[in-house]
Amino acid sequence: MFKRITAAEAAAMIKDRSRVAIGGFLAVGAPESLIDAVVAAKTKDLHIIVIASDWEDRGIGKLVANRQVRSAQVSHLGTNREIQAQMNAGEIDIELVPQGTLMERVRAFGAGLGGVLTPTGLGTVVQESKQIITVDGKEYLLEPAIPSDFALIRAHKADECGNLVYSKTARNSNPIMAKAGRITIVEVDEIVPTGELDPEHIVTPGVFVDYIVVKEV
Amino acid sequence: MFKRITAAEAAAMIKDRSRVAIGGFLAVGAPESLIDAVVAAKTKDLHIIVIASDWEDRGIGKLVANRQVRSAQVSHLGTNREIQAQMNAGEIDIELVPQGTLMERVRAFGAGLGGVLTPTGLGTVVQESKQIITVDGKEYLLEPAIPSDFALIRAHKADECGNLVYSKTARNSNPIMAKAGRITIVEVDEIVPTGELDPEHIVTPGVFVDYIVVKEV
Amino acid sequence: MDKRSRIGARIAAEFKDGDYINLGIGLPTEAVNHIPEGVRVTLQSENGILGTGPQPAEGEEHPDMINAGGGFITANPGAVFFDSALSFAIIRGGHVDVTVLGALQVDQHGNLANWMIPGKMVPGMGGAMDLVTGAKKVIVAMEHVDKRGNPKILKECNLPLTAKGKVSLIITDLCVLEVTPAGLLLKELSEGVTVQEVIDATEAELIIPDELK
Amino acid sequence: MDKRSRIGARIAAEFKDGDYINLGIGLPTEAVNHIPEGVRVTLQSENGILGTGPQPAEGEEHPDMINAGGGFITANPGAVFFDSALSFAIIRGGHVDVTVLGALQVDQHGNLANWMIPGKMVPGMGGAMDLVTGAKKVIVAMEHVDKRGNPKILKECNLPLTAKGKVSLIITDLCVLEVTPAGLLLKELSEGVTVQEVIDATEAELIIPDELK
Repeated sequence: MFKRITAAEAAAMIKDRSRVAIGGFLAVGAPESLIDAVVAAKTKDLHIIVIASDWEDRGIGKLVANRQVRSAQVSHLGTNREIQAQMNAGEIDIELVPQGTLMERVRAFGAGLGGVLTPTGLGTVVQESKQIITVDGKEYLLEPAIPSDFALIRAHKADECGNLVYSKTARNSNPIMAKAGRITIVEVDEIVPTGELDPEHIVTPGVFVDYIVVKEV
Repeated sequence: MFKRITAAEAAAMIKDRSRVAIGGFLAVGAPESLIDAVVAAKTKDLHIIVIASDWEDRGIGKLVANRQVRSAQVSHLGTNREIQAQMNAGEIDIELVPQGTLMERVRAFGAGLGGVLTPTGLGTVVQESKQIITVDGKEYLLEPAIPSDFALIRAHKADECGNLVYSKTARNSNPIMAKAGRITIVEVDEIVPTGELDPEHIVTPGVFVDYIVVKEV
Repeated sequence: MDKRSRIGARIAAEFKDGDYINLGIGLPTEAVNHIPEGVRVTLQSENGILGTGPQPAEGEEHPDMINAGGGFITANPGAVFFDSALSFAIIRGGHVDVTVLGALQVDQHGNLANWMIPGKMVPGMGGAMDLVTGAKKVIVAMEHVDKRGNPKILKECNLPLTAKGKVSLIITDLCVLEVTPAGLLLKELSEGVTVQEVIDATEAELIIPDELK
Repeated sequence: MDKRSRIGARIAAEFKDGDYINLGIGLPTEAVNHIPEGVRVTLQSENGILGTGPQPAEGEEHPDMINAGGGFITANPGAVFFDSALSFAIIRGGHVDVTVLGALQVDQHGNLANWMIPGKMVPGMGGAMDLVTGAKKVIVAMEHVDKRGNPKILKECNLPLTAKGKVSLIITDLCVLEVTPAGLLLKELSEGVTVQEVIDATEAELIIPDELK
């Protein structure tokens, strides 16, 4: 069962060098209160796992601008000049991962799987140093699960059992990362009484949720 | 976009020796109208993919009793003496697959993946003839995707775009198999006007649905 | 209390407030009737529900509401329905705190066999292999000996395994055994049962702590 | 019609009634303004929506409603929201009928490069590698030459590939090219464009059918 905490308390749990999966797509669905708290906590040398590097002043861009990110697994940097500059200067290690592959690798960790076989990236630089496995006459890349110490995600509502629903395209990577954190911390708009969310409509069961923060920004 | 057909028309598409993934768990959520139509069509030598072998007179048990099944990938036979008898007599080939592994292998096919790495079955007969892969110091079995020609599934409601919602624990394997059929045929209680299902609550998007049959039994 | 209730109560004593629990068919389900006051647990059934409630009253059964054993269930407030892939992501991903299963055999290495007797009975493993592989704590709950009085707690399982070295606790009508790196530790005796009775009914070597000698 | 509209209309002419379509950022999205009457298509955006509707009126934007390019969108009746794993199961699983993407380079083997220029620009592949790998039909839509007038349609891509041999049609301001096992087949010329102009603007060898000679 989850515990309700503040964003600052959440940030205090995250130590330097933690591996942190962060929800959102171009900062839509990003847990901004949690990110702000991590910025305030000045946590260093984070490894982040995120779909895109967002903007300099939104989403995980704030962590990059504050030079708290040592490395990242990410599929797209195009909207954030700062992360590209830090990458070119050798200050941040970037593993570019195709978006679908990134989602499967994160999902795999949450589901207790060691990885998946995907055709995506065959014949490209993505396959460098990866094992190629043939199944049923077709080649696939072996893509290992991506572990994370913390998942920081954004949902719309939680009930008192920690069950979550999302809002429109702000859902994106959040339900996947929710399942994949060793510790999952969720930022929500509100916590509603149990029974208010229909058992058929809940996207993320509370079993995956460790802490909930009601949004502060 | 899906086409609405009858159960008999659906059964007529399924040729002898087809590989058919069939939804349901102990026949709850099984597409009984579709199964009855396949029984009536006397289709032979089917390969079926199903969580459990149900009962002699419910779910896929009816296909087994009618001797239409040549082989099966299944996790549990305990409720169906007939399938055990046919297996012991060498009349049906059974691959027993752990339930979670079975779901991931079916999901993988639908998601265009070649397979997954799972720890389940390590140190058991399940690992016989399977490749063992080490990721991050931990061993996993390489479990290949399970292809299917048809998925026969059961949902509660469809809208006119083919979007699906399910009923309670009758959901089980149905959304997974819906995504995994080369041709997916869905049996529903009713087709409702588009707009009646909330975009946040739809479990299976219509993109996966080829044919819909309104239940006949 | 009869034998089944005693085992059920002993299982339930392992549950902590807030735990997510998966109970196998048969004897393990007896635990739900003995959950201690102040301990709230959430029951998962691998066919696709978290928050399984009590059996419905006769006539109140819903055809789409079953547990993994096929029995009719209800849903508690806060329950969630999901598909089988998510259900096993919960299980394999290590989010189930305790799973309790029956056994044909269990051995001193924590190996479990509970899904087939070659040439005789092949029900299949269903979700058991994933449960035993993924759950944080695996408890075996069973009668100490089989119907013919033969030991089920062995030096080495000789039936096909469900999983290797995953069992941590064995609760029977006679006693409670903990699987330790050194072997099976006799933790508790049921009322009226002697150490010698347990030893006689067990093939595996037992570690007997001084306070029970 | 201006150049962009012409390309958009030509892309849209490839759509069939009932198709599920994913359009890349930029030029490809121009196609939505030219979908032929009687053709109903469903647009997917890989961040997690099927049934993307038109851009909202100013002031009507919802902060949680964007497409994969970050632009505000609406949802058509029958739309569905889902997570990114399901979104890419749709894509990688072969359920997208047509994807249309821009290119830095494309070659006569159907190879595509559109995600990085080493040492210069590394935006990342985003969802493009999965789209090109999984979609039933991959169309490249772009200006025939780059801003300096250099060919982008090459014998062999020299930038890092997005995927190997997956492109089947190239639609530019000058012409339409089909990728065939024998090479690039000139299918159509834009109004007022000569075969020689296409040849001059293309590094790859072209197969010129008699009727265009």
